[in-house]
Order: sequence, then structure tokens, then C-alpha cells
Amino acid sequence: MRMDDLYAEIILDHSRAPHHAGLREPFDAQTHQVNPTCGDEVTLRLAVQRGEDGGLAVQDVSFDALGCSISQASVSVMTDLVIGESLAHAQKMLAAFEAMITSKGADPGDENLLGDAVAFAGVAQYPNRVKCALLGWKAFKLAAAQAEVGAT
Amino acid sequence: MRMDDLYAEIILDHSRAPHHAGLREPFDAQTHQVNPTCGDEVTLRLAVQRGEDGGLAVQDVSFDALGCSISQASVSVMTDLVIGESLAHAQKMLAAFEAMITSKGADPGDENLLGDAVAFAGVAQYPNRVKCALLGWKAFKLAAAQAEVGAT
Amino acid sequence: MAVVAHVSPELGSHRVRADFPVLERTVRGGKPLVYLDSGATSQRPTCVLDAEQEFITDHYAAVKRGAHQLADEATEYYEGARAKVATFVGARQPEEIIFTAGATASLNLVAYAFGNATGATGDAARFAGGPGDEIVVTEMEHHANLVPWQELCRRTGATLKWFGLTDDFRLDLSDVSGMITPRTKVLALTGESNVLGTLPPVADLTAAAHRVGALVVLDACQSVPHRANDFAALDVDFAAFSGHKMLGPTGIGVLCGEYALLETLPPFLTGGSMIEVVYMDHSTYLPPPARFEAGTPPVTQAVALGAAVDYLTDLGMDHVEAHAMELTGLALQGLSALPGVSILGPATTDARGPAVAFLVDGIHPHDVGQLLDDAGVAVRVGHHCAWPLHRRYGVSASSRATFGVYSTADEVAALVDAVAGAQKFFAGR
Amino acid sequence: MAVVAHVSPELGSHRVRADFPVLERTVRGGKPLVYLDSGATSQRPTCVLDAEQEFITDHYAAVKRGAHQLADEATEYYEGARAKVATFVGARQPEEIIFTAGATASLNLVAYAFGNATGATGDAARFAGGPGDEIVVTEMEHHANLVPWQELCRRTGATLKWFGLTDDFRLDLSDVSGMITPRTKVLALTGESNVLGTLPPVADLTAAAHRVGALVVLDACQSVPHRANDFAALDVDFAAFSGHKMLGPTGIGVLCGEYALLETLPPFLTGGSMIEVVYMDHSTYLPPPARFEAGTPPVTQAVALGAAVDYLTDLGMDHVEAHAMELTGLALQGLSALPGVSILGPATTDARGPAVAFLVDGIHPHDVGQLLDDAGVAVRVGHHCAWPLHRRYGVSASSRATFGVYSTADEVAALVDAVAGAQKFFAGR
Ligand SMILES: Cc1ncc(COP(=O)(O)O)c(C=O)c1O
Ligand SMILES: Cc1ncc(COP(=O)(O)O)c(C=O)c1O
Repeated sequence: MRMDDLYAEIILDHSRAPHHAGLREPFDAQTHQVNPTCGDEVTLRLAVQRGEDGGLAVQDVSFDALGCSISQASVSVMTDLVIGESLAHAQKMLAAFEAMITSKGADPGDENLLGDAVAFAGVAQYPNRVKCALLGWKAFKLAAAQAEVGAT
Repeated sequence: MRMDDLYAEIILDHSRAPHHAGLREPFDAQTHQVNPTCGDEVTLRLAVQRGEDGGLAVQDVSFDALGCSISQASVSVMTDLVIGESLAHAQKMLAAFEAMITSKGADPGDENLLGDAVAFAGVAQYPNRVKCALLGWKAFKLAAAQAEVGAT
Repeated sequence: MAVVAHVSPELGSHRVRADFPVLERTVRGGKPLVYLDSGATSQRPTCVLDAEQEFITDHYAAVKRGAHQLADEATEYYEGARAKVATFVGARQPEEIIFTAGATASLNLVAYAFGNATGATGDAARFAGGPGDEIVVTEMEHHANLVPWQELCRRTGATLKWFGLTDDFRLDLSDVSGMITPRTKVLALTGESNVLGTLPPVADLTAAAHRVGALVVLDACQSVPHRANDFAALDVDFAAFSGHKMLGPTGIGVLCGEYALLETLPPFLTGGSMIEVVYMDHSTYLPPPARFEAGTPPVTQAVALGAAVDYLTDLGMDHVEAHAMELTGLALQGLSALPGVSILGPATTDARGPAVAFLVDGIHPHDVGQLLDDAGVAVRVGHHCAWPLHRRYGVSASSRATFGVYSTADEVAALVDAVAGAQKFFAGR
Repeated sequence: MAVVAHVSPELGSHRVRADFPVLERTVRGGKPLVYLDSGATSQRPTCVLDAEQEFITDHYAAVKRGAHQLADEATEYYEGARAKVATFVGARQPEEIIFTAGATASLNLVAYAFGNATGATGDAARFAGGPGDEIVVTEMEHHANLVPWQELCRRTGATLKWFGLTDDFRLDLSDVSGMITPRTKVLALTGESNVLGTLPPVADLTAAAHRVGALVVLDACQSVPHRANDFAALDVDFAAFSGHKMLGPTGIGVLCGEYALLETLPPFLTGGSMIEVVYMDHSTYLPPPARFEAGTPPVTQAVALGAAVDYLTDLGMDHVEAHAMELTGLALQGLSALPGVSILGPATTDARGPAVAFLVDGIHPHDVGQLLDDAGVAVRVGHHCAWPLHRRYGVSASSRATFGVYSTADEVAALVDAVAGAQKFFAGR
């Protein structure tokens, strides 16, 4: 059944008990994103630190989100993926996720890079859910840009 | 041939040598009408006098007009009809002319009342020429209203 | 699901449904389409498509300004459509009907034209507003009847006020005289909430507004498609609605205005066909409706809208309303019988139109909509362009089913089943 | 009439004409229709009608906001049309295409949005104008690209200036630097006069305007239907055109704007689908193109316009242009060969498009048009929404023949014959 794919167990699990939910201190950047068609929102905080190689790394991400299971699960899975990674690598994941989700199903997603986030590949079949799945990632993208500016 | 009806000889005659053309003194009211789709215009002057019965009568009408043969001939024929008549009778002719010309052909016009103006009955078949035929009559209608107000 | 009731035999019948070819479609792997999104946009019957197509293939040309037979014919069709719409909504004369691009365009027309009266002397001055003046709306407005007034206030310095909503989904009328005061210039309100279904007391509020000299602008988008309207009797000054919600095409809407007001209202869009004389440094404008129809109007859409009006008239607006309300009753009953489902709006068909918005405990409306879609049931989810209304009731979104002349009791039953199915799906995993 | 010339074999051929059923009509008692009014509005090919009809009967729903399959499909069609139009006119990206109600609506959008920048701080301030600022137009503008600017000047206190016309029907460019100065905020000009046919030097004037920091608004209504366009290369900031002049439907137009500008331009029409967040007392707005598409857009008309673009692309815009210009050459030649007939516009096809306006000595254009109509030849008479242009040349009206992809050399010959016939008719009585 298609709905079992779209709402894969991992997605439902994350949506019911999102990881890293609840805004935390300290943070270097905070962003807010809304989905204007359905009113979903996310507020996201990002804390970065200078890594060994001199580049920035994601120290912590926390968020407060209101929305459907897809958007909740998506931001939750993302936090798991990006925390501890270099900002550069996180941005690479972000691009890969966006590519997968807007591919209308052509791109199943690279599991090596995206881990659990490939569970969202099914969303690509439902154009009106793409924005849900991207909401948190967009908030992170903006926060990362802010943090980069702040750190220079 | 339809065009021979539309452009009856009497219409072409009037359009080539309009009666009462050229603005004259004295006058009690002056109006200006334009046809916004084709740019035709008419400036019309009306002089009235108090008749024996106490009502107003049309002493003189003169005009300056720019426009197609239908609009030129129509105002010319009208001046012939209304000069010397009581304002009340002129307004009756006006109403009859308007009824004929907007009847889409159903109303051939009352020759006893409208005289030569029934030659314009053919215009009713051409909706976009109705405004041409009415231009001068509308100017007269407004002038008559002005003169009535001025005389009281 | 035990949903049994009498529905007017004709509407929703096979005969009516056959007029709407899209209803034969299947979606999501062969499921019959259950289209319950007519409040967003209705489907179009074949006769409307045919009327437009016939006009295009046989009589189409530029209207109002041609000097040839085709142009005369096109103009006659166009003006004929105006007369049909005028009769349909109870306008006093065809010239009270202005064709626009849609209801949103109609409402913006009024708001911008009012703004263009700023600094006017003479009759147009009554439309002007500024600091100290007030514009009154309601918390249940569609964004189309809210944001244009926010923007007008921003431009002119007038103040926006609004009637709030009660816990039982009605306008809060506890302080009408505090809301509509001598400072009120405009009362802009919906004839029927596109979310709650609630019908505000338009006639009473209009009377109150007129007593203080305010103008009344009615958003009639949701009411025109479902019931007989008589704007003249209702005495509203302006009313706006869209073609695409009343079995007509997109790309056309209507502003119905009292002629005496339209005559003194400044223009909004300017350009060809609305001018009297144009010089390089100034222009003068034609009387209504031409003054408000700048440029080439939606000609073929007007013809199609005329055909939609004919179709609705043939069905009979009393039947249309009865049908919609029967389905509404079934939906209210069926949905609220499901544990965990609540109606966002009055629970009965009292003083209510056919929009049934609902919430499902623990399942986000978007997820509800997704499961319904998978079952072939097309509803709308989100804030339905009424975000403040949703905020008022502490939610960001809802699911909404709306009905058309082609909707059936079976479809309502399918909706209720699908909602129950969605609950089961999320509960079971 | 000796009118013989080579016309591209495909255009105007029976095969192309068969796509336009209305051309088989007869008028005025059995005369074959000779439709030479395509500059006012073009006829629509069957494939455009079919594309719209198919969409309606199979995929129609509300765009952008549905949560069901039909809504997804409709949105895909709608956005697909945007992409097609973008490619057709050389936009840099689909998001530079805004669907409006028509060219008049597009031009009003720009003028009102500029006005809405009044008092703005930040990036939007560059659109604001007031006393001391100048808006430059030309004396050959259609009312749609003149009156909105007059009104903007009235509202803001800016000054309207204009390029005059020369006796040989060109823009008077004798003092470009006196006209376009550091005070210039906007240069609004036509890409092709809808009366004279004259093509102004848009690229040069755009460069001059950009040198002083002015914005350029192109009225591309007449140029888009007849030739390949590349707005990005032309470097204009905004360009407006209508669907109904390019084989598409009424009820839709386009504003093409440079994305970086659109991003900072304030909204014009407000309502649903253009908002980001709405509170009762304020709202924020989406990025373009959504910001400028308030309410339900002309969805099915966009799909039809996309089909029209496909049709034109299949014909090849170079062929379309060559065909139009060949007919123009024939008409110029045929008409000016008649004693007493003069062309209101350049006498040759040099720097000129396919609008052939003419005057007949001693016969008012309305009477000329009437006789032509009686012969089955449909032309337009009047000032063609360019009253100042006519005043400039000392006339109040003209007759005008314009051509479409379906027009033929035989039809041009019929025009010339009919004009000669009109002369004979009035001379002989
Ligand atoms: C109550 C109400 N007002 C206004 C609108 C806007 O209509 P449109 O989108 O056709 O302009 C709608 C439809 O969305 C509506 O339901
Ligand atoms: C040059 C020009 N500009 C603007 C317009 C206005 O277009 P529309 O009437 O489609 O809005 C036209 C067509 O009449 C035109 O020819």
C-alpha cells in the first residue's frame, strides 16, 4: 500500500517522538520558517563550533515545530543526521535531500549520505508534501548561512 | 443592397451639406458629446423662447461636428425637425428616434412624428453605428435639459 | 457507516453527474474520484464548455469597439452574459454588473477605488477615508476580504477593526454599536464563511452600517453558488464573487455595485475601453460598467459564465441549496459520530452553508487529507485562506469537505469512511 | 487588383486555416469572412481549445493549495504553462512570468506596485516616485500604457513626459538626453505601435534609461504575437502582453519581470495565495511570482496559452514574422496604390510591424469600415485606443487592417478591392 511507504515506520516514529525537539541554549543562529499554504511552522536553533580542520561544525540543533507528521519527522531525522557533522558535509546532505525530494521519484536518495532520510523518498510522489518535508531543512539552511556569516 | 438602405440618399445629402452647421449666437445652452470609441464629437447650441402656451420652444439649434456620415447626417436631420417645435414635442421626437434606433430593426419609426429621420431606421441593424446616430440627439437632449433648468 | 437520507432526486443524480465528465475519473490507482473540494473551485458542466467553444468557433472578436459583424455578435454575447448574471443575483440593472478577473480582483477593485478617492472633491469624496476613519471586517474573512483592507488602511491611515468570533463559531455580535460607529466608512464581510459555513446576519449588519452612513461590501463567493441571491433586496452596496466556484470558468469574477455608487466611484484599472477622452496629460472616464472594465475583458469567460448561470437556473437555486444542505447535514452527522472528530463550525445546518471543516484528534489535517486522497476522496487541507480564523480556534489548519450540485450522499459516506480509515491507519501503526 | 507575391507556403495555407474554424464563416449575407482584425484580438486554433477542454474535463482543480491528486495535476499543468511562456519570450527563469488578467492588468500592476512603494524604505524605495521625478512615455502609446502612468503621476506628484512623433511616423528622438535624464524613474514604451506599426528603438532607449537608473516597462502586446522575443537580451525590466492577441484565450495576460526586481517590488492585488502569514492587523507576502498572483489565477487560460505558445513555436516565429511582413508589404503597396488612400504609418516594411492603418480622402473611417464589413472584410475603425497619436496627425480616427498566421494574400487583395469599392460607392451617390 502506497500509504505504508509514504508513512514508513521510521517517519511515524520520528513524528510521534521527534529527536532534539524543544529549543535549547546556547545557539549561534535561530530561524523561523512557515509553510504558507498549511500554516506549519518551525523555529530552529543552530550552535556551531570551529572544527579541527578550521571549518565550522554543527554542535547542536534544536527546534520547535508545529505541523504534519511529514514535516515533524523530517526535521527530527535531519537533526540526527547533521549534529556532529561539519557544516560543509551537512550542506551536502541538505542538497542531496532536496534533490531527492524534488525529483518526482527519479532520485531514490543516496542511503550512504542520507541515512534514515531516504525514508522520505516517497514524498517526492506527492508534490504538495514536498514543502512539508523541506520545511525544517530550509530552516537549517538559513541558520547555517547565518552562522557562517556570524563566524567570520 | 443593404448599404444603399443604410446610406440612403437623404443621409448622404445631409452628411455632405449639413443643415444648421456652424455654431451661432444667441444660445441658451451649449453641450459637447464625444463617441469614445471612434473619437467623433459634436458641440451643439440651443436657443429657446417662451411659446404662446407658456412652454419653451426651440428657437434655434446650431452645431459643430466631427464624425462619420451617419453622425453628421443625423444631427443635421434633427435640427430640421426640432427647430420651431415646442421643447416638449422635440423631446417626444427624441424618445421616438432613440426607440427606433435601438430596436434592432423591430421599430421602423413613425414617419408622421420623425419625418426624414426614419431614414435612419437601417442603422438599427448595425449596433456599433447606433452611437453615431444618437450622438447629436444626445447633445440636444442635454442642451434641452440645461435650457429648462436655466429658464426656471 | 449508516448514512441514509433523502437527497433531492435530480441533483447528484446520474443525469447531473453525466454533465461533468471529470467525475468519471479515477485517481490513485483506480479509485473513483470523490470530489469534495467544490468550495475551492467547482467542476464545469459540458454545456458551459460547449457554450464557450461555440462562441469562440463562431462569433469571437473584440467586443465594444469593432465595426464588423463578428464584433457586433461578440458584443451581443458579452452584454447578454452581463444581463444573465444581473438577473441571477438580483441586480437592479445589467450595468450594475462589472466583469473582473475574479472575486479577489473585485474586492481589490473596491478597496483601490476607495483609495483613489483620497483627496477627491464632490461625490467621490464619500469613498475616501483617512486617519480617524474605520474599516470594519470580521475574523472569519477569507484573506481576499481582509488583506486588501489592511493595505487600504496602510495607504490611507484609516484604522481596521473587526468582529471577533464566538466559541460556537458565530460572529461575536455582543457590541455591534461599539463596532459600527459614525467613524465607520466601510463594513466588509463575508456572506458565508468558507471554513465554518457560518452565515452572518448580513441584512442586519448592513442596516446597522447604513444607519451610520457606512458602505457595505459583501464577499459573496461562497453564497452565490449555493442559493438564490437578491443583492438589491439585501441592500449591500457592493458584492463580489467568482465564476469558477459556480460551475463557470476561471479568469472571471463579478463586482455587483449599486449603480448610483458606481457612477461616482473613481476608476481602478485604467487603459482602453474605459476612457471617454484621452490627452497626453489627462483623461476622462466613461460611466459604469465600462469605467471599471479596462482593456479587453474576459469575453469568452463571460459567455461561459452566462451558460453556468443558465445551468444553475435550470436546476433551480432552491434545489441547489436544498441539495447542498442535505449533504451538509449528512456530513456533519457522519463526521461528528466518529470518536475524535470535531467539526470546525456549527454542528447543525442552522444558519449555515455547505462547508464542513473538521479536525481529527492526534492527526494533522495534512495527514488526514493525504489518507483521504489515497482513498480517492479530494478535500482541502490547510487554513483555506482564513488564517486568523484558524488561529482564533487554536489550530493552524483543518480539513474541509465542500459540495457541488453533482455531489452525492454516497460520496459523503465515502468521506466519513475514509476519515475513519485514516484514524485506523495512524492508530494501527 | 494586381497583388501577387510569395507568401510562406505554410502560413495562411489551407492547412493552417483549417485550424481556425471561425474562418469558414460567412457574414453579411453569405460573404466569406475576411478577418483582418487580429491586432485587436486573434482567433484561436482548435488545438488551443482542445488543450483547455481536455484539461478541464480531466485534470481541473484548485492550484497550489490542494492536497489531492487532481490539485497536484492542475498545479503541474499551470506551472508547466508558466515554463512554456518563459521559454517563448526569453525570460531568465519561469518565476519571472506572472499570469495576470491581461496586458492592461499587467501594466496597471507595475504602475500600482510602484505607487505602493511610496514611503518604502529599503530595496523597494527605488520604485517610489514623487514630485521632481519623471515618468517618460511616448505619444504612440496605447491607452493601456499611458493612462496608468497619468494616474500614477496624479497619485504621487511625479511628472509625465513623452517622446513626440515625427511627420514620418517615427518616435522623435531629436532630444533623447533631454527626455531621459537623472530625474527619470520610469520609461514606459511600446515595442510596436498598434496603429502605425512603427518599431521604436527599444534596445537603445532601454540602454539610455538604464544609464540614468530608470526602469523600463515594455508594452509588448503587439510584438509578442508576431516575432521571436528575447526580453532578457533586450534587457527591459518589465514586459506586458496578452493571451488573446497570440492565439490564446481572453482573460489572461503576462507580466514578465526581472526576478531581482520582482523580489523587491511591493505587491499590487492582495488576497489568497500571495501571503506568507496573515494576522488580523498585518500580513507578510510570498516571493514572486506568487506575490503577484492573488486569488485563484486564470488556470485553464494559462493551460490554453501554453498550447498557443506550442502552436506558434511549431509554426516557427521566424515564419510567423516573415508571413506577417509579407502581407504587410502587400497591403501597404495595394492600399497606397489607390488614389486618395494614405497610410497612417511608415509606407514601407522598414522597422515596422504588421499594423496597417489608413485614411481614405473624404470618407470617414467608420464609413469605410462599414462598407468593408458589408464586403465581408473585418477591420477596425476608430482611434484604436491611441487617441493622442491620432490627434498628433490631425485625425480623430483611422481604419486598420492587421494580420494573423491564418491571413492570406487573397485576403489582402480583398481588402484593397473593398476599399476601392467603398470609394466607388460614396463617389457614385
Ligand atoms: C469566501 C471567499 N472569498 C474570496 C475568495 C477568493 O476568490 P478567488 O480566488 O476566486 O478570487 C474565495 C475563494 O477562494 C472565498 O471562498
Ligand atoms: C499596444 C497595445 N497595448 C496594450 C493593449 C491592451 O491589451 P488588453 O486589452 O489585452 O489588456 C493592446 C491591445 O488592445 C495593444 O495593442
